[in-house]
Amino acid sequence: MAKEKQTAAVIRQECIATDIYSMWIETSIADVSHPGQFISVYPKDRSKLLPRPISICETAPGRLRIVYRIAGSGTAEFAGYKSGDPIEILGPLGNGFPLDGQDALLIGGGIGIPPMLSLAKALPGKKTVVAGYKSELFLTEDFAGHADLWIATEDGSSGTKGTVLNAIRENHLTGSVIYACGPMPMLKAVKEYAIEQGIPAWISLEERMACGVGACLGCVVKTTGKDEHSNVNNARICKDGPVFDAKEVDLT
Amino acid sequence: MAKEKQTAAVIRQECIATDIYSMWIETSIADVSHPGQFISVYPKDRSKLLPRPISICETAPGRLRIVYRIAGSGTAEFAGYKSGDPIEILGPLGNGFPLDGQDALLIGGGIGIPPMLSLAKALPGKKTVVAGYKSELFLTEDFAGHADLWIATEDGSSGTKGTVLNAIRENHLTGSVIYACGPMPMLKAVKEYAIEQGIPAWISLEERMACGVGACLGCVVKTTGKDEHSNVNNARICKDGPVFDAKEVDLT
Amino acid sequence: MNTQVCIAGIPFKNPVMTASGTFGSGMEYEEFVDLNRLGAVVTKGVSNVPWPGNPTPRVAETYGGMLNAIGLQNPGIDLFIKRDLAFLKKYDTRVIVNVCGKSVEEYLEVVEKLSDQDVDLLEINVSCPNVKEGAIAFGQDVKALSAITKAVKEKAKQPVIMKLSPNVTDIKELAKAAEASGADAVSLINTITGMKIDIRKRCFALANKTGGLSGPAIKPVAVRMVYEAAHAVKIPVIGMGGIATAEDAIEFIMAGATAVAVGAMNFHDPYTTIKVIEGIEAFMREEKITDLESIRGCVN
Amino acid sequence: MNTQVCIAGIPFKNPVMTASGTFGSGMEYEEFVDLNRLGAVVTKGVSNVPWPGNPTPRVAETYGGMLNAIGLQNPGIDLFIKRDLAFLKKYDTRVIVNVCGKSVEEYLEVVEKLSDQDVDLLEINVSCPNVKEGAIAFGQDVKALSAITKAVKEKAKQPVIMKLSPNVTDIKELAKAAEASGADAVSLINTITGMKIDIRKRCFALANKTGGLSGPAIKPVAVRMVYEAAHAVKIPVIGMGGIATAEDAIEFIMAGATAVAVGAMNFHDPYTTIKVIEGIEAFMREEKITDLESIRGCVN
Repeated sequence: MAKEKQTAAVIRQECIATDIYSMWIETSIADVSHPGQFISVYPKDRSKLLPRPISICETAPGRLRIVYRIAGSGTAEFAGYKSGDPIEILGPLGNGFPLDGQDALLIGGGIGIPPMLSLAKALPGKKTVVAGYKSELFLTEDFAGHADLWIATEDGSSGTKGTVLNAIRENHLTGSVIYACGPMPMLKAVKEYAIEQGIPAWISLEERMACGVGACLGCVVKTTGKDEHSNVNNARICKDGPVFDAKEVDLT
Repeated sequence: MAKEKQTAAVIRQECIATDIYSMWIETSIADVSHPGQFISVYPKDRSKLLPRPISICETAPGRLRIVYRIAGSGTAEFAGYKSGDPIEILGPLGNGFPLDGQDALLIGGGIGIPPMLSLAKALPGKKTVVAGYKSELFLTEDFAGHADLWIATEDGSSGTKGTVLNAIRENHLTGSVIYACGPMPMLKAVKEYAIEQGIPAWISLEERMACGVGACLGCVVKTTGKDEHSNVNNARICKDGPVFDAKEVDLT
Repeated sequence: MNTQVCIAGIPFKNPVMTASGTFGSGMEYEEFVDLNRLGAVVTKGVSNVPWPGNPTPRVAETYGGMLNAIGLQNPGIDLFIKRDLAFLKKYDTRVIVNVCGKSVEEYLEVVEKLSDQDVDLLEINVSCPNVKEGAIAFGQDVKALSAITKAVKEKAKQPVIMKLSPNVTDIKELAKAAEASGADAVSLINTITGMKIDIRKRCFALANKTGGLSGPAIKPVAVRMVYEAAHAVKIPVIGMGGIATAEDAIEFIMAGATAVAVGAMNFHDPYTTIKVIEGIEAFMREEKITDLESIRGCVN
Repeated sequence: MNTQVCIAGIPFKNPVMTASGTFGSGMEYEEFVDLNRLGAVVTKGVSNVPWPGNPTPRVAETYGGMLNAIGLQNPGIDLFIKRDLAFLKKYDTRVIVNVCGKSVEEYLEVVEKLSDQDVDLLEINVSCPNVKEGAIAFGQDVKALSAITKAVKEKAKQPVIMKLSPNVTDIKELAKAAEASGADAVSLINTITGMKIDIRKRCFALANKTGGLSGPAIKPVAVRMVYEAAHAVKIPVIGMGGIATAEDAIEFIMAGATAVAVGAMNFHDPYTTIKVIEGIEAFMREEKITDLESIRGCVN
């Protein structure tokens, strides 16, 4: 799993929902990556020097897929890439999800849904995916054959009206382990729910990053225990994470 | 002759000598420009904010041609443009050559040769062009039918070995007015020659520029008389020039 | 929608000005910009007599910015009044004249000659890094800044803006000194002193060796200093330093600036001022802001 | 070809170091960079006890640069010695430990604990803009800088580099004070204090409000200050600030730097240090330079 910065090639890209893009990239990083890991993508715009961390949605031999939202002019640049265009990436980064879960409940919110796809494909046994959207759906068909999919939308246009937690409760969904990725309010609610239900939960965090490899200490999260690296209850999301045992991180 | 900054389109581009590129651009600026004027070309690389001033080589209705040398990463970027690519330009800039000369001697050195082409095409009567190169020739065929062409090369591989002045003396070239563009040592020699021969001379200067329109006072040249704008014997090359009466500028 | 701002009792139709030295007196930009739409034209610095400025090269490109060492070349106050002020009179915009000098007396001579002129405010340049005497020396020392501010205020018939240098340890002290000495406003930042070396030719990129760094590269420093100054004084702060877009301008306003100025980016895009003005209006519509004043200094 | 440089009598195989805080202790970069090829690893700042640093967000992107307000998070000197220095011992490179503290006593505690360690030089961080006490306060005042330099020199068993802040009116005064107080070298520049505001969310981009600006955007300021410092003192100057390429490194050397450090660009490209080393060698070949020393300070 040696990390590498490389100029890879875009295989194809499509817009799969408003401001949401799916891009397949030809890269050797695909073959050494693990569900829940991410790559750093570097804009070509030379006024922007920091990479954008983007989670790996799924992989195939020699290629990986990212699904990301346009959040600024850096990701807007990526959205303009065409087949054959070069793309600067560094990866694979982070620890990824532990894959020993059975009867897993996978919870994704918005742009936290994509990493759940590779996880759903990699986990053994029964898998239930709960995906939360504002309104417009994406990636729903990709889960077919890999997991049971339940949907929540804020406006109620599909599935349960409300949050992923509403969908879980309404449909009496459960599992023996939870995996979650999404916005902080969702992660807080998932953590609370997991504790309440006594289910172990792995959550994937995000934060502004600079180096992406654990050197700059830009993207830390408070931890309940003193982690070995920082010696001060500050784990690095890019290196020690992005996946943490929900009990071990302080989300307040 | 209103100046405009616009996104124009590259019609075609070719490399015509080592590091020398010829680019035709589709732009309305072509129709209001004058021989000896220049355009500012803006790199897309957002780390580079200042334009590159490039003289107009020739024009046709709705299109103009620039011939430039790769001098750094900004011009290297331009050299990569393909047919149909957008190009950011501002122009037409500067005053251009006066066109009332008869029996004109046009002297170009290196990348100062291109503006001589539009001048040769625009001037009435007999025209003699003297073009000085290091070794490799370019644009020589373009002058056919517009002027008699004499060549000087530093290594003697074509024409007179030495400078444009060597070629002028060796071939007893003369004229009733001189127009010149090229490196400073050449311009100094031309000015000296013109004074010695009592021939009026118009020379085109270059200097590091920022605004290109006469506001920043970055690109001044010392003048022998107090010019009206600066009130301090400092003419603006981008606005009051780039073409000056050789007698009126101090090239020391 | 109200984009009007007020400095020293004088209303400006909008907060967008030109930074001194980047727009001449507007003559070279009138083909690109309707000067009537600007909040104000701030002229290039003018001194008591014509100044020749520095040798060339005077400008150099840097990463995300540029260095300049023009050295305050200007035609002197007499020609300036006759030509530049006469030109600006044609336009419905505020006129702020930037004043420079090598001694207090030289500044005062210009200030006096402007006293009966159609000028809305004076901006006193005590922060140009590119001339040997005067200028920045007044802007890096609290005592010198106080003295020149008081002297100018005594003579000036127009409100006085002191233009501050970022090349200081503590901008708050300088802003407070200007305020305490009677300045009606402060403007900042002037350029940050920088240097570029041509490693192939083994020489300085600028004939003056050093120059003033401007452009988007320095914006974070400018925003920080505007924020610090705006929290240190009660007089208005005019913010500048790398403004390229309306978003940049709003960043300065949220940091506490009453008005803003577009500088080096005029060279990159002569339409920048107008784009910033239109962009501020668009932002206000999107964010349902009826009065620009309501977001000034809102982040603190 | 000789790329060796010498600081305080200690030879370095080449002049390329890592800037403190941008490279950890090298552990995170060893998969990208053969640490044996570096002139030196300069570690992230270490204090007497573990420091938690600032809340997040701690980093923000700016035009051609970045802001950081990590706040000197570090595991404390004891774990640092046990883990980080043990790690670095495996490599054939110089080790420079960056030392931080909130009081002279805290600095001295770290210096003493390092006295019997396998460390080549100490770099005393008196210029971090992101912690409330100590740090930059020592680096913006001649008296405070002199006092801490003397105190450290008295205790230190290794040569001492004072890392200077650019957030000062006159870098020459600070460099001279460090030299007069016994410093073996100075390194500069640390980051320039900056700020970024998120105008949509109406909040600071950094939890700490301000942060330190680094990256190519600030290179002209860094080159100028290195030039000024190198001409003000006789001790070696280690230059840094926005170095992205070998050309940048050579620019600092021609300005007078004995060695250089790669900082924020490690984040943009983890191979930057090696590319700079190889690029310097290529430049020397092209320009027929046999000894790097021959071009140091050649532009003046």
